[in-house]
Amino acid sequence: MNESSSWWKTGAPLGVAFAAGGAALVWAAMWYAPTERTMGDVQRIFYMHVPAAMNGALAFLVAAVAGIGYLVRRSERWDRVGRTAVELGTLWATIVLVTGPIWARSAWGAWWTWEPRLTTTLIAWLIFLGAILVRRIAGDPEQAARLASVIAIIGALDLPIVYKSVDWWRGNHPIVFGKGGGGLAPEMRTAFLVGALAVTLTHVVLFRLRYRLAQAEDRIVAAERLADEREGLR
Amino acid sequence: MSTLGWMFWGYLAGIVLVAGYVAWIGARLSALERRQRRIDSELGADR
Amino acid sequence: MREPTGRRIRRVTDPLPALRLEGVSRRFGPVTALADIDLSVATGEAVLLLGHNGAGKSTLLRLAAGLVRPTAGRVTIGRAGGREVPSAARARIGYLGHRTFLHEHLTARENLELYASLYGRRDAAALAERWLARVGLERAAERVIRGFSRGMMQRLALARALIHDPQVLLLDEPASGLDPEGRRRLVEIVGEAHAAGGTLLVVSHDPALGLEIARRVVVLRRGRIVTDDRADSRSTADWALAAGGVAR
Amino acid sequence: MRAWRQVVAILVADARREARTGEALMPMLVFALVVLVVSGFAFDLPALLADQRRRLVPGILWIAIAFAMLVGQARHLLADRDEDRASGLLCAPIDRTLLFGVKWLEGILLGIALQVVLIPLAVVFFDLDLGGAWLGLAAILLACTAALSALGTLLGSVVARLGRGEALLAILVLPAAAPVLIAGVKTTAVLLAGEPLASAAPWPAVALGTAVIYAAVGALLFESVLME
Repeated sequence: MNESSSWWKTGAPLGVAFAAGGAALVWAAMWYAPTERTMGDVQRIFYMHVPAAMNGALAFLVAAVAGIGYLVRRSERWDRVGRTAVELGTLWATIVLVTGPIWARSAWGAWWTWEPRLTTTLIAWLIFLGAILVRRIAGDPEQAARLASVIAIIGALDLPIVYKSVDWWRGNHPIVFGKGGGGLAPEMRTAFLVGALAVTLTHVVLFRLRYRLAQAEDRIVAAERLADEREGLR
Repeated sequence: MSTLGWMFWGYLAGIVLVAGYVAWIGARLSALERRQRRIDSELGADR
Repeated sequence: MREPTGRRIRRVTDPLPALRLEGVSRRFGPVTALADIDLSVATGEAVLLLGHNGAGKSTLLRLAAGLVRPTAGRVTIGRAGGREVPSAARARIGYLGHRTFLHEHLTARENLELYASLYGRRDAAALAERWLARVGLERAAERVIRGFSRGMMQRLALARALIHDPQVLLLDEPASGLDPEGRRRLVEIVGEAHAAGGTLLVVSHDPALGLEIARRVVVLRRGRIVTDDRADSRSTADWALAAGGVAR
Repeated sequence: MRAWRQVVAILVADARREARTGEALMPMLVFALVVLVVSGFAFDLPALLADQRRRLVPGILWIAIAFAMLVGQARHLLADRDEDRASGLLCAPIDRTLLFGVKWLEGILLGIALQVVLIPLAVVFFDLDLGGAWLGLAAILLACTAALSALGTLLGSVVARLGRGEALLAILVLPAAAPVLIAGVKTTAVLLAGEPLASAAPWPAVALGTAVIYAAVGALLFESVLME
């Protein structure tokens, strides 16, 4: 058994992927893309912010699907996918919630607006933090998986409702891109695609890494149980 | 702060968060692997 | 019994199994509680389930009672079965677990009436009256059970589990906490239910209790059936040893 | 009909327990009352004009209701952990969807009991003039309570399974309850301004819609929470 090398076996391609993706993202965002006229350089946050938001939404969708998958199939694999996706979704949402206000503060002079996308992201973050919390509190792994699945499903289901409610409540304030935002210059679009690719690649790599951790967690529980049995403790 | 300065903080925050998460996974993974090896060796000695 | 005539007789007399587990496994996350259990209990049969702590006895009973879903396999009660115990089949089961399932702020009578109604019985009041007498709690009937002793609680729990006249009795350590008189009534009540055609699956640390009734003994170890034999094939002491012996 | 007899039996047993202990309703009432009183001086209500007061009161009212519901449902659902009575219900031949329905209904009943006391108190404390708005107010209270109770029943069962209380329930319920609370506050504000329920659109529909969706999803997922 050569367990000590396994971390590096994953680590090497991981490092290469991160370096390549990061370099491409930074190059595209910092040099390739032109400076936006009204907001200035801060608009370059866009090339990380929006891909992170898209990947966060993707992770939450995966978490909900994994939750349904687990409740139907009761397989540990679905549970590991759910565990991984909930954490990654929370990570991406955190990045969105940190970079967003920085951008907003510079561009519009306010850290936060109660705009549907922002509010929904914050609520998604809170709900999935709840799922992580439930998992930590639950005693046995089966209960943890089952209850966290329920929270993830409720969360994913709730988000469109939250979005629509906040939209009716506050209205769709700052339209930067998309309809009414004037669209993107061709170079900006290319830079955005590079950013999306780099962030998605990071997502895939992180997913595999976290999934490996989930496997290791499950193995340990089984191994400790077996050790207890050998000792006659069970 | 210049718009460039704000952008810098934004990217730094994003990169630190991802790097921190990777470091956390790495730490957990190697701790678990150490524990696994200890259990394996204990079981081996028991046999 | 392989002879054609014998087979024909079997087909006629051998009743439908009251409880059947086919390839049943149950894992709690990465931990396996039951592994590939095949167990068939004939109608009217009485089976004692032995095994040391964590062998999977209680999980097996909870699974048969419809409280735990199997990870794989089928559970069949009478004719109805599947991955899960169907609602109608649960009506045929009387389950007594580690906990009493009783409401401590209700009286003994209210508790029994509640459970009789939950099982759809129209005659809840009369049933409660009869069972209070059978377990010897008539005089405590109108008391809120919060102040009951452990033995009284267990008697009431027994009445609760059997009040709907179940065909399949799943009893998990039914004598725990019972005083000698309570234990006597337990054996009497369970014996009567058995004599009336009831099927029994009893978990007990104390083989002596189970062997008063059971004709067949199943021993579980680490979630697997390791022994399935006639009760009179071994002495009580040997069964205790078989159940508690630690595998090395 | 068996299902009917089962529902009545559970309702009677839980009502008896609640009548003998007051373990859910008492903390709910006291908690809501405390929120009202504290809000009175936290927002310095007496110093405000009637018009400004009317803008604050809906929020205060819904904070009081939402948190009191959390307290009450956490207590109520946690009680079924004693002696593992939740398993007693699961053993019985009751449809699990029906079981969710009963607990949902009990949550709504607790909410109504709370509001019957709380609303008159708020009228007195905050010098409100309900006028002809009380019917509309009752309707929006019922719809939002139904939605909150559905979330509280499902997630409260999660919390009860974990042996935790109100704090975790608040963390789980309130984010998902955001649309319900917005709908409740918006509609109440419109009603207190003396306008008809219809002019609060789309909020009454949002409240009703969320109630239906959460109840449906709760009924669907309830078994997964309860069954090991």
